[in-house]
Amino acid sequence: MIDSYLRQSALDHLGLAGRTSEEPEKAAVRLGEKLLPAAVNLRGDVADPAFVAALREALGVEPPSAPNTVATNGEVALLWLGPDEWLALQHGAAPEAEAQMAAKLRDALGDLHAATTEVGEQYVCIHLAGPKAREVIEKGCPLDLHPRAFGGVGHCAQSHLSKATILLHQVSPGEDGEPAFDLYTRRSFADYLWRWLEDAAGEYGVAIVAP
Amino acid sequence: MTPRYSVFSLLRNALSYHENWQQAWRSPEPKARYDVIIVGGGGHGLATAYYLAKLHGIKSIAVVERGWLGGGNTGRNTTIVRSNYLWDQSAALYEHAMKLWEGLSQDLNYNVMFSQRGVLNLAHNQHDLRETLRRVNANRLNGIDSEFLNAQQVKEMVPIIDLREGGRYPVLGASLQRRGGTARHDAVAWGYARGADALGVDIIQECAVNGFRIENGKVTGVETSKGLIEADKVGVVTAGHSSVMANMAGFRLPVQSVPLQALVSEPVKPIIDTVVMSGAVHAYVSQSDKGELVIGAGVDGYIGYGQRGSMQVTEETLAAICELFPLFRRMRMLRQWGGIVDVCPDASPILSKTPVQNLYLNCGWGTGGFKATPGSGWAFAHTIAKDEPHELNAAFTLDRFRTGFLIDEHGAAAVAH
Amino acid sequence: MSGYRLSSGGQIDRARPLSFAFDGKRYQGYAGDTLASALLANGVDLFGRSFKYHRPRGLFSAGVEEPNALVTLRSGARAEPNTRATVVELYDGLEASSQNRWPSLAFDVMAMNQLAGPLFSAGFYYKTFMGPTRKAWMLYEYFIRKAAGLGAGTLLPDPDRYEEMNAFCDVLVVGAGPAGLMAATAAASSGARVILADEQSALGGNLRGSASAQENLAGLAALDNVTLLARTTVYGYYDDNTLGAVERVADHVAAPAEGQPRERHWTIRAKQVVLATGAIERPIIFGDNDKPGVMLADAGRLYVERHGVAPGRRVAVFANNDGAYRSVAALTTAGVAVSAIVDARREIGAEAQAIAAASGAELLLGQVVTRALGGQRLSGIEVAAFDPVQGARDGAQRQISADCLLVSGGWTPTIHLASQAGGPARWDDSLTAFLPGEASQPWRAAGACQGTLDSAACFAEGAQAGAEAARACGLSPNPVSLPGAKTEPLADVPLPVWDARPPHGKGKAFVDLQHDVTASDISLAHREGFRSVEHLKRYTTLGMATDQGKTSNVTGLALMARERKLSIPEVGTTRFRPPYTPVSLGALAGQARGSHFRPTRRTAMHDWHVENGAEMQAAGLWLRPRIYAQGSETVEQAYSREARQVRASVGMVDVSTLGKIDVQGLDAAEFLNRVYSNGFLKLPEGKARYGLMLREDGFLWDDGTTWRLSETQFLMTTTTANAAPVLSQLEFLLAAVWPELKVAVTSVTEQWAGMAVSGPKSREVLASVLDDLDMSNEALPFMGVRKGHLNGLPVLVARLSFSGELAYEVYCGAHHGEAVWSRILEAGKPFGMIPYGVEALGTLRIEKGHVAGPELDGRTTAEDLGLAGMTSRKKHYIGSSMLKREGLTDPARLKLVGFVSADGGKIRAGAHLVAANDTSSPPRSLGHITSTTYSPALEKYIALGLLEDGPERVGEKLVATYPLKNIDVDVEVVSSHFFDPEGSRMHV
Amino acid sequence: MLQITCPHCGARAESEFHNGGEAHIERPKDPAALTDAEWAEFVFLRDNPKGLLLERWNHTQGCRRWFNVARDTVTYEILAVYPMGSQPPALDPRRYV
Repeated sequence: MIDSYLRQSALDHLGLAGRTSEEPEKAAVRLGEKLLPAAVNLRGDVADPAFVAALREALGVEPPSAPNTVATNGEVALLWLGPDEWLALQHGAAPEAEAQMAAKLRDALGDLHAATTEVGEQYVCIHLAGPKAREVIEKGCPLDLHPRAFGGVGHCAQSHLSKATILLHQVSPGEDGEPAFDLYTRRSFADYLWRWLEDAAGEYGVAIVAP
Repeated sequence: MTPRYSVFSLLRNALSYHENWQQAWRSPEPKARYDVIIVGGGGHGLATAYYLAKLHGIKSIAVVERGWLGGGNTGRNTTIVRSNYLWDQSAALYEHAMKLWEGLSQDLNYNVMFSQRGVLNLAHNQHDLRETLRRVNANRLNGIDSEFLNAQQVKEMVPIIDLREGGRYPVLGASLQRRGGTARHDAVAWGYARGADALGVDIIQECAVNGFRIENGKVTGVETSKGLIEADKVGVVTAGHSSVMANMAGFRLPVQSVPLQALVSEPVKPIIDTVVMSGAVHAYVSQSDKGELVIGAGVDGYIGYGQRGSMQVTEETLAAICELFPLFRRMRMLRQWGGIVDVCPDASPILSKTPVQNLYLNCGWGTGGFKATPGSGWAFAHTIAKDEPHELNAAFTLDRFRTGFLIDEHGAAAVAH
Repeated sequence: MSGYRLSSGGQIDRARPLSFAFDGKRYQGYAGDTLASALLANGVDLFGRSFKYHRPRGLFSAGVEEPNALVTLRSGARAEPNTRATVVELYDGLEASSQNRWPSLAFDVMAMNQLAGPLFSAGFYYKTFMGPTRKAWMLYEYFIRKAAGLGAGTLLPDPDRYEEMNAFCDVLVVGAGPAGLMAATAAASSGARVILADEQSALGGNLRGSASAQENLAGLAALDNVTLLARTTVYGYYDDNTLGAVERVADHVAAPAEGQPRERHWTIRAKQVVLATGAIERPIIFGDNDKPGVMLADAGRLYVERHGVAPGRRVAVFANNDGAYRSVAALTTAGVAVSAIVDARREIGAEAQAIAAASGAELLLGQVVTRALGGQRLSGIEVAAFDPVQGARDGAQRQISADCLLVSGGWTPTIHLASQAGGPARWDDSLTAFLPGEASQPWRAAGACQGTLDSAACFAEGAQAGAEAARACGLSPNPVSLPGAKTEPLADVPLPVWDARPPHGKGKAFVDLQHDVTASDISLAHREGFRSVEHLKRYTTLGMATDQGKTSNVTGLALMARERKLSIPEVGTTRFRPPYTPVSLGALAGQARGSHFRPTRRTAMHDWHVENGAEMQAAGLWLRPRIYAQGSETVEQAYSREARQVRASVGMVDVSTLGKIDVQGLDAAEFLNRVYSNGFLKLPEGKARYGLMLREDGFLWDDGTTWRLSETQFLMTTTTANAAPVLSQLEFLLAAVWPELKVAVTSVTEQWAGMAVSGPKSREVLASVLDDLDMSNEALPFMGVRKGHLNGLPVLVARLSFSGELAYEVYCGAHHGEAVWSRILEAGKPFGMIPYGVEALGTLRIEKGHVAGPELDGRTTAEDLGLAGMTSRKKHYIGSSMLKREGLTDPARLKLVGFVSADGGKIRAGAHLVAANDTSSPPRSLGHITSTTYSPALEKYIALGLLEDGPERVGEKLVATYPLKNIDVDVEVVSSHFFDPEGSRMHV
Repeated sequence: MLQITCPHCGARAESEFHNGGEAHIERPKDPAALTDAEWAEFVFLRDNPKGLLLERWNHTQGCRRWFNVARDTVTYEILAVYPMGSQPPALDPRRYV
């Protein structure tokens, strides 16, 4: 039934699909949107085995307790947001996935003191890759993205890029000199942030891709 | 007897190669006691001493200053003068200051270069417009000159402004106070100092106050780096350091001392003839007589006595300024500095008696102190001389935070300067 | 005409001639020239006019310290006034013009100021221009402003772009001279992340072009842990080792390439910093020392060695230290005649003597230059015997002809950054200079900036500083080999000579060339009591010019010390503030330009609104539909139509911008009960309640409805403006005040798209699109909340009314916002359903007397707004304790009432209320109009306002006065509930 | 530009944080027992010291957690970071005049 409706990303109006580049490898920065991830915000006590077990049962992943790290089973990723907070993320899932994930979690958590909130529809995921991807982010974000400081793949951090709050997740190491990041922002800021990124990448050469 | 300044005295002295000018003020050693000691040798403190001597016939007055006079916020502000405040009490106080400004150079026989070039407060959205119109009408009902300009009229008055039609922060209009403008900040301190000195006030620089002598609830003297100085009455006018002083006197204040930054550009030929302020984007600009663009920023969001603030605050201010005046991008920042401003929760000052008898407090001017200098000194002098506030400052008590009679000047006064 | 291009030498590319223009006249230079060197090579000696006296001025230096040679570079939108010709890299087609002169540089009418010179003493303007009338100053000011101000800024918007970069490193090295190069090399050897920045067009400083520097730089460039930044000025040292730098990416070309920024602003966060910022030569002052042709000695050397330009044909040298002899040697090597060397010292070292002898110049020891001769340029100098104690002697002056005088008064270490991040500068008596004080942040200085002028020593110091910095980062540097540099026998220890004038010397002696501050101005400042350094600067404007006193501050201090009979350190030094050299405002503003300045937040239905004719209006960062104008409708016509249609049938408004907070946990109800002024404990599941939030001081803060979705879960809504502040406040209360409460709050503002469906037909419309909800009054009563589906899509439906009509709020997942919005409108077609904007939203709520932003302005209490009933007496909550203070219960407080105009005419927002019989002028304000609208329901203008004893005045006739336009409207005070006060319509 | 070490996320730029004013201001446990003056003291009166200040910060652009910071208000040096609800570490109570 839902399919009878149009699910719209907050970047829909930019018609990115129609602007994808023929030869992205020529650009130093590749920009694209990873459409409509499912996401559930989780609160709970990682020191409580029952909480950890519930997440393992519902998602097949345990919440990472190390700050700014990501645990994943290839399908669902748990991004650390705070000492008692995580974001459960799933890309390329069916529209119902988010509600189902949340339901599974609520069942598993039972009456533990924990909170489960569906938040996928307030995020937009922008994917940046390429030899200059890091520089583009560093133009507006006060995070040190050098592998030595950021930690490389499997690490995430919340910060701001220019005037928008972001959640940054490094998804490719870039030993090949081509690191890749998933950058999450609130949907109302997506248009602003996309334009900012495309403009900031301009001096290096930018290609729009469908990641 | 201090000789008068005039073009003739200038000519006369020119002929003698300026060898015969007298010092603008003496540098006396402190006496053992004074009738009144003013702590703080900034504009407000010196003005207080001047009016105490001039209007209240008090003979024995000292101003003690820890550094050099005028070295605090008096010498660090962006010199804007206006009186178009929202509430009756504020309007009355600032308008009284405005009237004193209008004759100050002549009164002090010192050119403070009070330039009534007009002050514009821009409105960028419907909310701004509503508040602006309310304030303009309130000003008029308080007998304060206040006009409203639509976008086109703003453009005519400030041709270099970008109205940003359709932009994020379009200029929809502005309030204008033509009698507002700027003055030469150092000259205000020096003029009051010279005037007070001529009336016998001892101005004691490089004299830090380390404590107050308080005997059964009554202040009787000031402990300074030059020893104890006794006094019947003590007025504290130390802006950012008010809490430090209050702490020495044994009470606390509803005040936070935060960094406020400003900067000037290299001098260029006249390019903007009025003062332009924007509350929505926290920026204000005018051009000094020397040709420097004088730009003020918002305050930092934390307590700081370092007379410096964060880079990001300056960057945000300049982004705003360059949006309104895109042609400023190629001009250059020449100097950048910070002051320590004492901010009250209701963005209004405290001009009041204190829990300590005969100890009086003048603080909380936040980012708006300079424009009030003459009125503040005038009213504070009255409060000290009569041991009770003048009706102009009756509402600006320390007690209002208990009673709830706040004078909330947030927002409606644009950037609260 | 005295400067000329040497037939060989210099680091210029003679194969690449460049054509350029100064004041419209075309010249030729070479790649590697600066504008200054190229003009000098073309024999130009008049570069500018001074600020106050408009005296002719020539080239004084070869770097950023230049006080005289300020030009306007480029033209049109890219014109840059006050640009130092000495730092402008020459490019083909460069255009520059002189400033502050009229009609021409050679003939400047304002030079008349010199006649009035005696009047223009320091601070003269404070002493006059005070009459005849109070307003007279405005007239004087007009002319003073015109006369002041150096160059003219462009009037066109800057076409160039500026970029920012956040950079992190282990070691930042500022300055790429001998010390800096070695520091970077040593630090990099440890694998540290190193940034090496230098303001010049190429790295190397004094070693520029040398083989050792090239080798060194090549080595560094090859390392991926090293970033080399030429043309980059580190201008400011901020807290926590954050430094600001500006990279001039494209200032050395006519215009930036496509997409290329003109400048890039770097915010560098370094673990350790090495300051290798060098030193700047300073002059000795004497009579008419501002004559074109008088130049710093080292500048003369640089023009010869770097640009292959001779500064003059008959060059004289005036020194008090050996430094100047490097210049003599350079000139001799290049075949430039040095006619005389005047040295204040009675003896000089063997090396210096050898250089002097080799130059063939007459060597005058124990003598000084007392005066410069000539008209618009130097023609000669007067020389007199000098005694270290008495100074120069009056009497028999010998004259020596010269067209260029190279002056060296010793070196002033560049301690600006050190001073910004450290304690007071340290005075060194042997160097007669200030050195860096104690570091208050992790930096170390190396080389000339801490008084080490010998190259070999600079190499060693640099290497050591770099290694120490790396170690401080926990890394282990390797030893580096130092370039072979012979320790120079030249000693730079100067004989203290500041003012070489004899007691009755002639001519003005300039301390600050750009601001025309003379030695006698400093005496005057002292005489009048302006003796502290800050007073001296502010009264005389010494060091306040665009060169920030780089060549004048120390001399000024020395002269004040002489007046006060104190030592220089006793007089003190001024603290340096950023920037080291002026920084363009554009670079600091960076990318925050146009649509990047502030975000524009868009709701899920944004595009629909725009496509359907909405006029969008800012609400904070959001854009919301104001009206959906049809044809040529005015705003008033549009909102009236929209509001009318809502009451007549049904309409829908986008309320997505309201803050939404998911409140979960066992103690959720208890928590809400403490933050709202009204009760929430007993709110049943499936019900919503309107709540008030107070500030701790008792004033109203925010309002909204909160929906109980389950025993332990609530959905709180806030006003658009307070969405973020309320969330922060809730988080704060849970973290700091009631940590024991088991509650979690999460923002879901953007998870949900929200739309309010209002009007008598709203039930029918929704019933027709919702799959599974019984919309009957029984099943979904007023304030009821239900979960349902719309074509299978989960939605939340709450029966709330802000308009006084039967109304519902429908929330759906944001991805479907536009789809659901259009689907509901489609279903509403048969009823003539319309979208409405915030204007009509306002009209509807004003007709009902509901308060909003204009009334909730942070200055009102619940009682003021007739909401006292919502402040519980039975419980404690945030704000309850201070609610009853006299200031908040004062009967004289302004209270909310309604107003209707007597003749149905317009009541303006911002109008003030005065008594009808108040004849005083101006009349006393009894309050003001907060919200106003034309009411289609009542078919007249109505308004809400705050009025002294408002409720007691209902029925009274007042005047709504609008002094701005001299409009007075007779109004009647009425209840704020204009329409359907019983609320019958929304309960159907 | 301060670098503040969030106890959870590590050292971050000042622009990610929001200052929440003086720390250890205990909200009265028995609200009814206080006079207006005592309430005014709790709500408005602050030490505003020139020197060592214990204050609250929120990592608004990061983990959104509140924490306490001991900072020198003259040098802006951060002397300690410690969690909400815990007592400040022993520090030399710097005061400048």
